[in-house]
Amino acid sequence: MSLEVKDVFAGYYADINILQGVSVSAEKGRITIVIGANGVGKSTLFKVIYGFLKPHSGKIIYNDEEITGTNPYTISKKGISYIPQRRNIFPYLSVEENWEMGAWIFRKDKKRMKQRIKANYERFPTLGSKRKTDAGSLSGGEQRMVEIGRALMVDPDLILVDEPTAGLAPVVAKEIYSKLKQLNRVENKTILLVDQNIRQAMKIADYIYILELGKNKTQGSKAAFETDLKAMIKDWLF
Amino acid sequence: MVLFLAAMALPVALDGYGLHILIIAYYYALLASSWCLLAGYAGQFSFAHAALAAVGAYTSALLVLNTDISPVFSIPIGSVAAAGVGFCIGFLCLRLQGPYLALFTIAFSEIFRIVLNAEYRYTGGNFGLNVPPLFSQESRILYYYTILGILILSLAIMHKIVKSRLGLFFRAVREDEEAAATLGVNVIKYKILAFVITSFFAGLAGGFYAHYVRILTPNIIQLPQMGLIIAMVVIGGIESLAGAVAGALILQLAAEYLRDYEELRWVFFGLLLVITLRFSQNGLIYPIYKRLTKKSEKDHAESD
Amino acid sequence: MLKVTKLTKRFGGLTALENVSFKVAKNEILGVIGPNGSGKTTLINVINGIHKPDNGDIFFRDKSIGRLSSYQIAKKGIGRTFQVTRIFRRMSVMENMMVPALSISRSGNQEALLHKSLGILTLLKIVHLKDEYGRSLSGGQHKLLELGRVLMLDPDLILLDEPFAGVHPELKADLHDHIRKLHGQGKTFILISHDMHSIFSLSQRLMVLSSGKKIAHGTPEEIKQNEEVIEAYLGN
Amino acid sequence: MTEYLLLQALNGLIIGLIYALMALGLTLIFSVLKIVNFAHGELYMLGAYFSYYLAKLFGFPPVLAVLSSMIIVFFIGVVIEVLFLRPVYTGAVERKDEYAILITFGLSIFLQNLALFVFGPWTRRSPSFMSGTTSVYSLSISNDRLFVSALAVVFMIATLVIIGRTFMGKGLRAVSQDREAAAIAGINPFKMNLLAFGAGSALAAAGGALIGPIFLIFPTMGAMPVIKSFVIIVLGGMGSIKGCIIASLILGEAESLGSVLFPDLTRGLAYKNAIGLLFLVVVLLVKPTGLFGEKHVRMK
Repeated sequence: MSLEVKDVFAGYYADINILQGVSVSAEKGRITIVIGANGVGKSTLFKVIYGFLKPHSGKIIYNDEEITGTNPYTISKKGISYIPQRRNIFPYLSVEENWEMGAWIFRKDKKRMKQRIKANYERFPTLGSKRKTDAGSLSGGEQRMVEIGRALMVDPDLILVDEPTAGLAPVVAKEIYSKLKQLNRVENKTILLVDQNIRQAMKIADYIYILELGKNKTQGSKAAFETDLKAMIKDWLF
Repeated sequence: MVLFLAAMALPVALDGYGLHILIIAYYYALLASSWCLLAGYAGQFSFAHAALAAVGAYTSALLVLNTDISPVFSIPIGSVAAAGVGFCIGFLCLRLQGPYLALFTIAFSEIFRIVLNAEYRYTGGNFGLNVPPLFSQESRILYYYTILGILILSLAIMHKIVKSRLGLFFRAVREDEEAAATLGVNVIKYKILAFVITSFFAGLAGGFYAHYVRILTPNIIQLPQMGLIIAMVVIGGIESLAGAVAGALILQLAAEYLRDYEELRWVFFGLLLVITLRFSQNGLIYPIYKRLTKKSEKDHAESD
Repeated sequence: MLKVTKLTKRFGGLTALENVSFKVAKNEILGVIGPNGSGKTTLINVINGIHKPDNGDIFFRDKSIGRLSSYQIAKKGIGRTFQVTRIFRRMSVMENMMVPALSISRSGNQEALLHKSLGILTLLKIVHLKDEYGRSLSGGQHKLLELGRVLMLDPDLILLDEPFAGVHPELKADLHDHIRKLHGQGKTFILISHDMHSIFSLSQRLMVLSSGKKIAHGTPEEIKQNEEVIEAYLGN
Repeated sequence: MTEYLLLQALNGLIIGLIYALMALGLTLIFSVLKIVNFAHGELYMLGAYFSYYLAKLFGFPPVLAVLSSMIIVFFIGVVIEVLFLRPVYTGAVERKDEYAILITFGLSIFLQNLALFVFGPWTRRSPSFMSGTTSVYSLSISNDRLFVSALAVVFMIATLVIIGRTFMGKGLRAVSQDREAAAIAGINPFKMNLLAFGAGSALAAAGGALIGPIFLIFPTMGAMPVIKSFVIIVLGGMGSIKGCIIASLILGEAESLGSVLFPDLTRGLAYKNAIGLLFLVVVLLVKPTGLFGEKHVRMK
């Protein structure tokens, strides 16, 4: 067991719980996806895990250690990276500088930093020619790659990914999903993915959680859902 | 009521100097309370208030000097001029918020001060402008009652505004412009109106001041002047007219009382301002007053 | 009552609404659904004047309101609530209520308005909080106060943006009741919600947005059968 | 006439450099904390006094006095940040923009009066860095002015290198561009606040310490330069470092030459200070992002 979210209640007001008792776990080596209609609290879930929002109750446990309410800048040291939904590159830093920032917590170790940056260029060869370009002037898909690369700098065990392809063209989206899959299958990263692009996310998933209005609705391995996606959508939509 | 009677009776007990101190204190009280209406109620943190007082002061003074008009008429004209300038600032600053508004109003004040300095042929520049007095006889008591009257009347009007629809809209705009607009409040109109009204009172204070001290220099616009007004309002309580008035009176009188300590008193006031801001955003005087009145209400209830 | 024609709204390179047209009849509840980022909130923002449309127009009672400011639209009788409530925090509940009351009736009898707002607060069960500051209220109370504030405008059309998000089941049931009651009094609603049970049970007609486009409209039953809607929720 | 113009242009350059130093500090603070520091002029004043006393009383060599004074003011800045500005980021105050304006303005009043009380109202002059004058063709400039300009350039370049090239500097820029993303990357934004406010304060102090031997030192000496810095950061675009340097040089020249070219000399001198302010007003009204600004930032 890598990450465990246990019965979390959370929201921005004391009496308004966007999450109303959500439990999710991301098992080591798997791609776990969380889906549900918009507003069911998928992004809120990540904000809680990464310490941007303190839950009203419930626990977050990572590798047997409770990390509920830990600061975001401390959590990255524990081997968890986070790629939020909204654009979150440093637009006026170059691609390479963006990645250097991802190495902040081991900034003294230049050798390791160089290595990790090199690994990123291998993962994202298209960025090789743009190392000095301001990240803000890249295309949407390239910006996502910069973000994924930055999240990989610390060599995390677990990556939280929030709607990685929102607003991207379908072709680009496909590429991003294949990168995520590669990270999992080749580099053995554990991934917890929250997505609205159900069809694509399903393709790379190992285990699926479905939320409804801030609560768990169903969960199961991929095989359990694959047969009839449409029936599943209908089921939780209507 | 008690305060009012005391204010009416005070001249009997005071000498000329004491009266002078009070007159100046009332002048500041008018500036502070009108800035409180602008910043505390309407949420427009303008640094041009002292400059608007100067608009009133110089307009009135120059009118009297260059035409044969009596100060009785020129002071209101000066106030209207200040209101007009306030309108322009309000209109220009509609889109500016927070630090941008502060910077704009500081720049406006400085430019105005520089113009007053540079056009010394008309304004007397740094040497000062000799202004004819408001009254022909040398009587502090007359000035005292005049400014007291102006202050009380202005406060009554401002109090009325605060309690009215206008004051309610000022506060709604301060809290959330967009939400106020969706509830039918014409945000642009009330933002500008806040500048116009409060500038009028600033101009009124300035006009009286000019014809009382009888010498005007551009220094009345300097930032420390604005700092003093802000300190009075913040220490008094930024969301209360009474607090602002109390802040002005107390600070001004304390400054007099602590005269022997010279600069140290200003250090103390500066520190007080910073500490108030940091720890009690409702000011120092207002919460104390609230507590006292609450207590007396309770006593009242118990005795019933 | 409300007619929207070929509405388009862009933010920089992003097209939030594209050629959206629809009508809302008097005393109807129109539900709007769609995946995240489909332009639902933008639609409300444009109707109520927070954003100006780049193209197309909006007609309220056959008069164009597309170029009017928010406050003018409010005075014409369109009220709205916000997804994240926007209460005047340093004003009392009663003062919050009086802002719209006084904005529509300049000379209105203050006494009558106070009476009216007390009535609404009583209906919403928050009258005991009338002298509390907005900031000291809970999230659920904010939702109720916001609804109460809108009612003080006496609007014919009410736009509700995610009124049920995160609220207690009891409060949700209360909100349902309030909406039904107001509907019974002749009010028209546009309701955005991701709470499918609520929106299907309250709305008479539904409109589905996806990526800023209107992809379907019809009765709840029709929408449930619409393959395109399900496709939209599946992603590409 | 040309000689006079040239001399004025040179003076403009020197003044522009001092403005640039100060405004650089202000812009650094704004870009990271999103706060306009209205007490910046007082930090400049403190820098001048500390440097003066270190040189006069303790016999520090002038350059060392300048550096030490920067370090002292750095820590004063750190203390101010922790005590008064931290609440803006922890959610302890409700109206952040207004609080930040009033608290820094309040600090400026406090520090100014404290200086008046401690140092007295008299004017002073720091010991000179280098005596004599240098003549180039028919222009003669005091060595002090040359030295000060050189040192200002050195400080400026050092700042640019630190912000542009070092890891710490990139971290500062990262926080200024996206606070949340920086936190996700493991950067503690609170530490960066401290660093930015401290360094910004030290730059103001450098300006004050350098001006000491050329102009006079007195408690309200910061009042004018701070307004110039406001002009510069607005002109250059709030938070833009490149814009800040260009704008300071433009301002320095515009003032020096503008006053000369004004037909009526006495009024020309008087209006010198208004030129920049007019720039500020116009820029705020027409293009609030400034001439070189990257984006319009307002703290939420």
